[in-house]
Amino acid sequence: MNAGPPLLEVTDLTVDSQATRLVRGVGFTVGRGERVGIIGESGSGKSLTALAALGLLDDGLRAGGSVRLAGEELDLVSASDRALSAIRGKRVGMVFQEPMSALNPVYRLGTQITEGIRLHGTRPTRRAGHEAAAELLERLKLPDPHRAARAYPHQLSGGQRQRGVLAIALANDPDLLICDEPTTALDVTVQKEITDLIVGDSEQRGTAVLFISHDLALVSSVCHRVLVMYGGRIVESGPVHRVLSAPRHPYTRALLATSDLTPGTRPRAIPGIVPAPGDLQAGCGFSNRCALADDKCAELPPLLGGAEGAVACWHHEVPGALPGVRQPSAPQAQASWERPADGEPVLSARGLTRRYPGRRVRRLGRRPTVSVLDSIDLDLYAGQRVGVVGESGAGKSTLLRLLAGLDRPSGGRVLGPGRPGGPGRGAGGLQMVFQDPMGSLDPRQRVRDIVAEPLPHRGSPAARERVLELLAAVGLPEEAAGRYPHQFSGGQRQRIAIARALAPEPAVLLADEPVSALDVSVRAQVLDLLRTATAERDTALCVISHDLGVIRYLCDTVLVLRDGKAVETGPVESVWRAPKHPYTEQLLAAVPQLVIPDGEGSEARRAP
Amino acid sequence: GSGSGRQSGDALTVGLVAEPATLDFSGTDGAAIPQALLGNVYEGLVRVDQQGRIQPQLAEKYERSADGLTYTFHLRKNVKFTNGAPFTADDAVFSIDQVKTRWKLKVAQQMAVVDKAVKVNADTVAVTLKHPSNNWLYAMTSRIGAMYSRTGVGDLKNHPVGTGPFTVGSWQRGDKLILRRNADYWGVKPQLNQVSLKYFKDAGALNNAMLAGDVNVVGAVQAPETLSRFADKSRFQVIDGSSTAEVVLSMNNSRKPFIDKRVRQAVRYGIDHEALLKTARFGRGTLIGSQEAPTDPWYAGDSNRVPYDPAKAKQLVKDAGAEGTVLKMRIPNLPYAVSAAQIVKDQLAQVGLKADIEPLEFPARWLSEVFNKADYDLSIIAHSEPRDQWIFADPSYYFRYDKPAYADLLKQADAGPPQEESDRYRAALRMLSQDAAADWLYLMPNLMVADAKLQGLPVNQVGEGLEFAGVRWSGK
Amino acid sequence: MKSRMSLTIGGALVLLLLVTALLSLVWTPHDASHIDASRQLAPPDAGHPLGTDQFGRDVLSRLMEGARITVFAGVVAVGIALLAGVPMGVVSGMSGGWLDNVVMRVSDFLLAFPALLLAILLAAVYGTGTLTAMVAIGIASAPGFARVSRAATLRVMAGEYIDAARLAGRSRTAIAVRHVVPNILDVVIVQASVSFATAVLAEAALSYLGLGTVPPTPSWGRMLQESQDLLFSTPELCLWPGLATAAAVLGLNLLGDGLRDRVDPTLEGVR
Amino acid sequence: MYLIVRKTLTLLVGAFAASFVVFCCLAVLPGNAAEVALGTNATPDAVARLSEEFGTDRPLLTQYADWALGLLHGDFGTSYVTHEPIGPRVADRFGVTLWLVAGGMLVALLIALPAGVLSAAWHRKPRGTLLSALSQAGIAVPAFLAGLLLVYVFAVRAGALPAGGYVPLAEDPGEWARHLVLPCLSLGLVQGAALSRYVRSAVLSVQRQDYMRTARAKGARRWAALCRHGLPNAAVPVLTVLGLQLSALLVGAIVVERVFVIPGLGDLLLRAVADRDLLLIQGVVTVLVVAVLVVNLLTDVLYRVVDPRLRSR
Ligand SMILES: Nc1ncnc2c1ncn2[C@@H]1O[C@H](COP(=O)(O)OP(=O)(O)OP(=O)(O)O)[C@@H](O)[C@H]1O
Ligand SMILES: Nc1ncnc2c1ncn2[C@@H]1O[C@H](COP(=O)(O)OP(=O)(O)OP(=O)(O)O)[C@@H](O)[C@H]1O
Ligand SMILES: [Mg+2]
Ligand SMILES: [Mg+2]
Repeated sequence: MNAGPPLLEVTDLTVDSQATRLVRGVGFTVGRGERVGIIGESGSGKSLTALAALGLLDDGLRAGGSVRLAGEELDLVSASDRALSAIRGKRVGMVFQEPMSALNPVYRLGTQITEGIRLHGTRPTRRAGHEAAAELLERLKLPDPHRAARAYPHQLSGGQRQRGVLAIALANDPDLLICDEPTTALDVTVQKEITDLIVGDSEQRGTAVLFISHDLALVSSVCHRVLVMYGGRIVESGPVHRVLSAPRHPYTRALLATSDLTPGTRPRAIPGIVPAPGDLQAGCGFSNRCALADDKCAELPPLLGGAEGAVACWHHEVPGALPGVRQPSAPQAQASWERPADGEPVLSARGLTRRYPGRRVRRLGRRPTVSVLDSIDLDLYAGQRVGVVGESGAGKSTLLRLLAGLDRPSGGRVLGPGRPGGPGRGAGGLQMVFQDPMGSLDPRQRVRDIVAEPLPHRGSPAARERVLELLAAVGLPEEAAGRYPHQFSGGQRQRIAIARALAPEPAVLLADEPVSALDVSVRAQVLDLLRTATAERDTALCVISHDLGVIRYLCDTVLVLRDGKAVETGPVESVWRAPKHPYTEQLLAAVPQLVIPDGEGSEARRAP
Repeated sequence: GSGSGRQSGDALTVGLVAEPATLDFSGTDGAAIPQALLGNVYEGLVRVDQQGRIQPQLAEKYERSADGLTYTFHLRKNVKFTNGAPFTADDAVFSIDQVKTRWKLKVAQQMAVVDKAVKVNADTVAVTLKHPSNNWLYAMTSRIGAMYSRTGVGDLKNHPVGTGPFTVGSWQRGDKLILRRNADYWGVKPQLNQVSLKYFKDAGALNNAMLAGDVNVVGAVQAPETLSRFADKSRFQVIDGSSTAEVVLSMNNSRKPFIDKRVRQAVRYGIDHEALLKTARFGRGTLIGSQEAPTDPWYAGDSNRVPYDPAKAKQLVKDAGAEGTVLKMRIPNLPYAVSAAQIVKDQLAQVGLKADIEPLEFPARWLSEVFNKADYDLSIIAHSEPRDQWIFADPSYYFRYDKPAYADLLKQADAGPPQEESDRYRAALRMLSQDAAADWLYLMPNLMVADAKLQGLPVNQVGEGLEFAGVRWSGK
Repeated sequence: MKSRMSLTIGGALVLLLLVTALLSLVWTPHDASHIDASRQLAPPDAGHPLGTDQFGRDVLSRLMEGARITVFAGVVAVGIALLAGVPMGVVSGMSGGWLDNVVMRVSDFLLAFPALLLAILLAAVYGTGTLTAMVAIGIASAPGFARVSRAATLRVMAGEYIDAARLAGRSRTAIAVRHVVPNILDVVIVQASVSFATAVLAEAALSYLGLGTVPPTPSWGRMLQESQDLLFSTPELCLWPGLATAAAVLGLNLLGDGLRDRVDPTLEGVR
Repeated sequence: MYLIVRKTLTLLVGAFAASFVVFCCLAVLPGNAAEVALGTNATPDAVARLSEEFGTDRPLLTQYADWALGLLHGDFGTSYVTHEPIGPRVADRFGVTLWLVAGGMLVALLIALPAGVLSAAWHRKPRGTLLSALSQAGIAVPAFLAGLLLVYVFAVRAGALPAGGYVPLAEDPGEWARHLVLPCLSLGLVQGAALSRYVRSAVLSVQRQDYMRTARAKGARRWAALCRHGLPNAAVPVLTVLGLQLSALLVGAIVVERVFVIPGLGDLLLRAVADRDLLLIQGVVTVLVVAVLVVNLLTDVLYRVVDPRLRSR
């Protein structure tokens, strides 16, 4: 932003493990008060770049190149631990991804905040320290900051913890704040509060921010400038609006395309997967996934450019179609948007309630009960796709588990597959796709056994036949049947899980956050698959997602949950356009949108 | 502690391996109690000397009547119990009666021969026997002859009261028993004012304690192979005396195959006793051929031994049709028995007998199953009591050796004139040997290691007590 | 890299132990319990590469046969612990509620019960012997297995693939057999290798106390105990069984460590 | 409070259950106290008379009930064999073993903490590998062998310390300490080696935690972060192992008591079993079980001290 020497200057930064080079020569600057974002798929080297800048790499990794901070004599890459520790926390603060694990569970939040202050010279008394911590927390808009300062991390919610981590990072008013995926683990509403705080603080105090995220929309709403990383290199950089509105690198274009989940269109996924650092081919790392690639790409393209940013691609001037990305197909028929209400629902829940014993108020007293889910009614018709949204802890997963019969309701009942009076769990039954693609597959079983598990005659030739059929249907090669889950990428694993769920031709398919663990590029593939597979068989689908974009893309009906109660329900598009309940409004407002001032047809910065 | 262990003037620390369960040998069996107390705390009317001869002790002198039925003991005057009470004829009568009426142990049966003990006057006691017995007077040197105070038997298990040169100072169970000099002792006062008997569970630990100077005497060397550690003559002396502990390879005479004398003889011929003594005991010990010890007056030297003759043994086994018989060798889990058993097993295998070793928990399980129920074929244990040839005369004893002729011989030796006693015993023991009632592997040596400056330790273990009255530090 | 090294060294040592034990079944240089009074404590020579012991027995042959007892001891102890502990842990972890409570209290109780007392009692009732001693050790190590496999089962049960299996209509037994057991196996293997090592040491300790292997069977523990008195005059007699024990224990621990590290990446590295 | 009450109840039930199981086991033991006391001098008549005197001829349940009722009044009963009150005797011996175990634990911790932490901190360096190799080697040594070697070096060769025995603390504190050094060392060395493996893996896994990175991002130096943030968190798994190891330590103590001729609980137990002194065995076992359970309770309490997450449960 400002003229003058940059605050942080990274030149030719490399990170090596014993086996391979993980970061391959990264150079960029961050000016005073400037907010710079780094985006890229998982494994592209974003975190390592940030960690290397502060000398916080794991013992097994070595950094090369140079990192300079304005006003310091040292090169941070080669500086000693002692010298670096004077800078860390004082001039540079850092916020990490996981708010729970980033705080030490055995110390009170206040103690952890004051520790940051005490480590840099000032030795506040216990009381003064507590005051300082509380003040900081208040600045971060934490209600009842004194109580929060006295609390242990496990007594705080995710958002409160993340504010605590932010408070630690900001304790000494650093010049630079590095945030590595600071909000991925949080709810949309909380996410918005946190990013607002970061932006606000940066604006007020002139703190520079290096903001790492895989969420383009988020970066666009926070940063001035953005760096796109792929395979340990920066492939494109420039002002946010330029990069997002007129991406030059094929990879950037592809990323943008996959992030766009416009309802009624097919998503445009990047073919192939991010190669492991060791498998990266010479020259342009993206060339094997790039439609524009030719012989020239075997040579490493330099990162070149001017005021409007730089790009590392031999073909960045080729305009037009997105390389390597399928053309959007024609919007699907709107046939299933509305359902006749008079048909028989395949699954129906009435007055579904779930209570848990709460915390004892008095010793030896009776445990109170806490209602996690309160009288939910839900009908699911064949071919209908219902999305469930709500903030964390709203009871979404609980609802789904009750529908699936994995948990027993405290009140109300579910009629449908697998229940008395409903069809069994096999054909025409109920199946589920889970959030964690790895966790939902038994690591000790081969894919063929996994997929065959819900089939009635597991060992039979017919079942074997069916498995291959299903694998083909989800786009996996035949030889995948003999492999184990860990030999697949995240997206492929979720395909396996979907194949398993589809195996007995269920009448109802439930999905609990099926794409939240996946990269944007793969997310699109999986969503597409879910959508087509259920559409083909008229399967009823019920999906949970905290990502409203996903719900809007996938579903026709939406159910908004808050504190275990259904606050709003109706067709997706009408709820989207005209939310009736204030909570729904709030939820929608928090969804980050791509902010492209003069971009090609993006409708808004943020929903109003 | 080490302070008390190292030579400190008048104190002595003796390391032993078997700790008594109580201090009352009238109700509890085992060698450990008399070893600690007899001759030290308790004294009898008579005692046995290092050569195995009977000598007067609390009786100044005694007379045997011509018919051998009456013994008159003239008691020493001015003898006091450690509880202050004087030792009188009443105490002697009381002690003898107690054995007859109250003792539960089988050894007490040796007192059964007494018809009555009467006080003649304050210093004279007359004991009348039911029939003449040579053995009785000898038995009076053992624990059954110990003289108790009529007023000192309240807590025998923990507070023994006797007339001896020492008195029980303190007893830390599991650790040590401390004897203190009896200041009022009637005889020559011991030089030592304190003797600590320190009990070790583990022989190796005892040796280490000796080497480290924590004890002055290893009261019983368990593993002779360790003697090489005490080769330094300037620090240690090794005492290698004789004992009365016959290590008997017992055979169950009432069961096949040992009901057949030929098999029993085969065992005796088939065992190379010299090799056994060499490997199991590093050659320390005496080879014997019957239930006898060199300190017995009737000891017959090597004449009862049988030569090692595996061929003959094999033949005998074959003749008896006992080839390949599997024998239950149920031994106590004591180191010497375990060592010997391995050799016996190996040697018997070479003459066609297969022995399976089964170590039994000692004492409880061995006593219960082998000793009391005689459920065994072969066993190995040391019979340590002096002059215990009578055990073969009792058909219910675990040897189950039932030979009235032997019992008769013993009876005659006991009841006959004293001058014929030895000859008769010799004949009896010869019969025992020829009949192969058991096999005698060896006689335990009385093996001790002591500080080189110690003098007066008893060399032979003849009676039941380990006496310290005569022990001195040289140069004092 | 280091884990590969542990795995290689540990595997090699354990293999050596197994091969020696098997070989001793068909061949040893000499009869391991043959006593030869003329060769007492002979120094090593061509016929007896490690010399002879105080009974004139060949030390190498005894060492080889001892490997057999070591393997036997470990297998019995670990086998019992495994068969008792793992089902306890799995049932407990899968069922939760009062059953879990009862099973865990029983295991706590076993844990509090001194292993040695168990060994003494069993020895008193059934007679001393490797088998009884190892049964005692096995029973005593069962709670460890129960705890470890319960914890692992809880982790597995929290996994979504268990829910998937339930939705697939699998019975509880099928889930236990097909999903839970294979997935806790790694933890159990590590525990087993460590317990195996513990059992080898326990055999030695119990033999030292006279509660272990029955002579003349040459277990390493017994050899140590028998040569203890000669530790300072003929130290090599103690050295060989001592080294063998140490090598076996080391091998098993390394193998366990290696396996653990080996198993780790497939669980964690591939998320 | 509630926790302590509940745990104590479990503890009491556990102790009585244990003693009952032991009593039943003893019922099937061959041999009895009277037989042992009479030894080779037994006659069936004498055994019967002595059994009557001991009270061991009564039905087993009666004996147990008597004992249990006595225990409720804090009375451990009187030994059959020695006629001594059992309570003071067991307490006496327990004190000895307690010192031994506590000393052993101390040695183990003094070895395990630095060795485990350092080998974790240096786990990529040769020194770290060396340290863990040493600890592996340490585990592989049987405790009694370690004891024998220590005795040889320090007592026999150097004569600096006694080879065995025990002097009560009240009698002579200096001697007491001198007599405990070698036993505690041989107990602690082996346990320490084993413990250091657990410390190492706990510290290793703690090192990977995000809060360690947070601490360093605050400006804490590597070692400062490890000590202030790593160790308290590594304490929980280590505590668990410590609790579990206590059992091992008690067994180890019995062997060490044997090597060093220490009149401890193990020695008493062996003796009591050998004598078939039923009530004495009962007393020892009850004390051992209670000791282990109390340690479990203490670890539970310590967990809560160390980890605030567990406090609210
Ligand atoms: N300690 C390490 N040792 C070896 N390889 C590592 C290490 N840490 C990270 N890597 C590898 O380096 C590459 C880049 O990792 P990095 O954490 O920077 O990715 P990222 O862009 O932050 O991805 P994400 O979005 O998943 O956080 C990945 O392939 C990763 O597997
Ligand atoms: N076993 C349980 N015992 C007690 N409370 C529980 C239990 N399981 C869930 N809860 C509580 O129920 C509430 C709803 O949980 P649920 O998992 O359904 O939320 P969610 O909407 O899926 O949240 P997220 O988006 O974080 O997954 C939460 O407050 C949670 O703490
Ligand atoms: Mg990252
Ligand atoms: Mg959820």
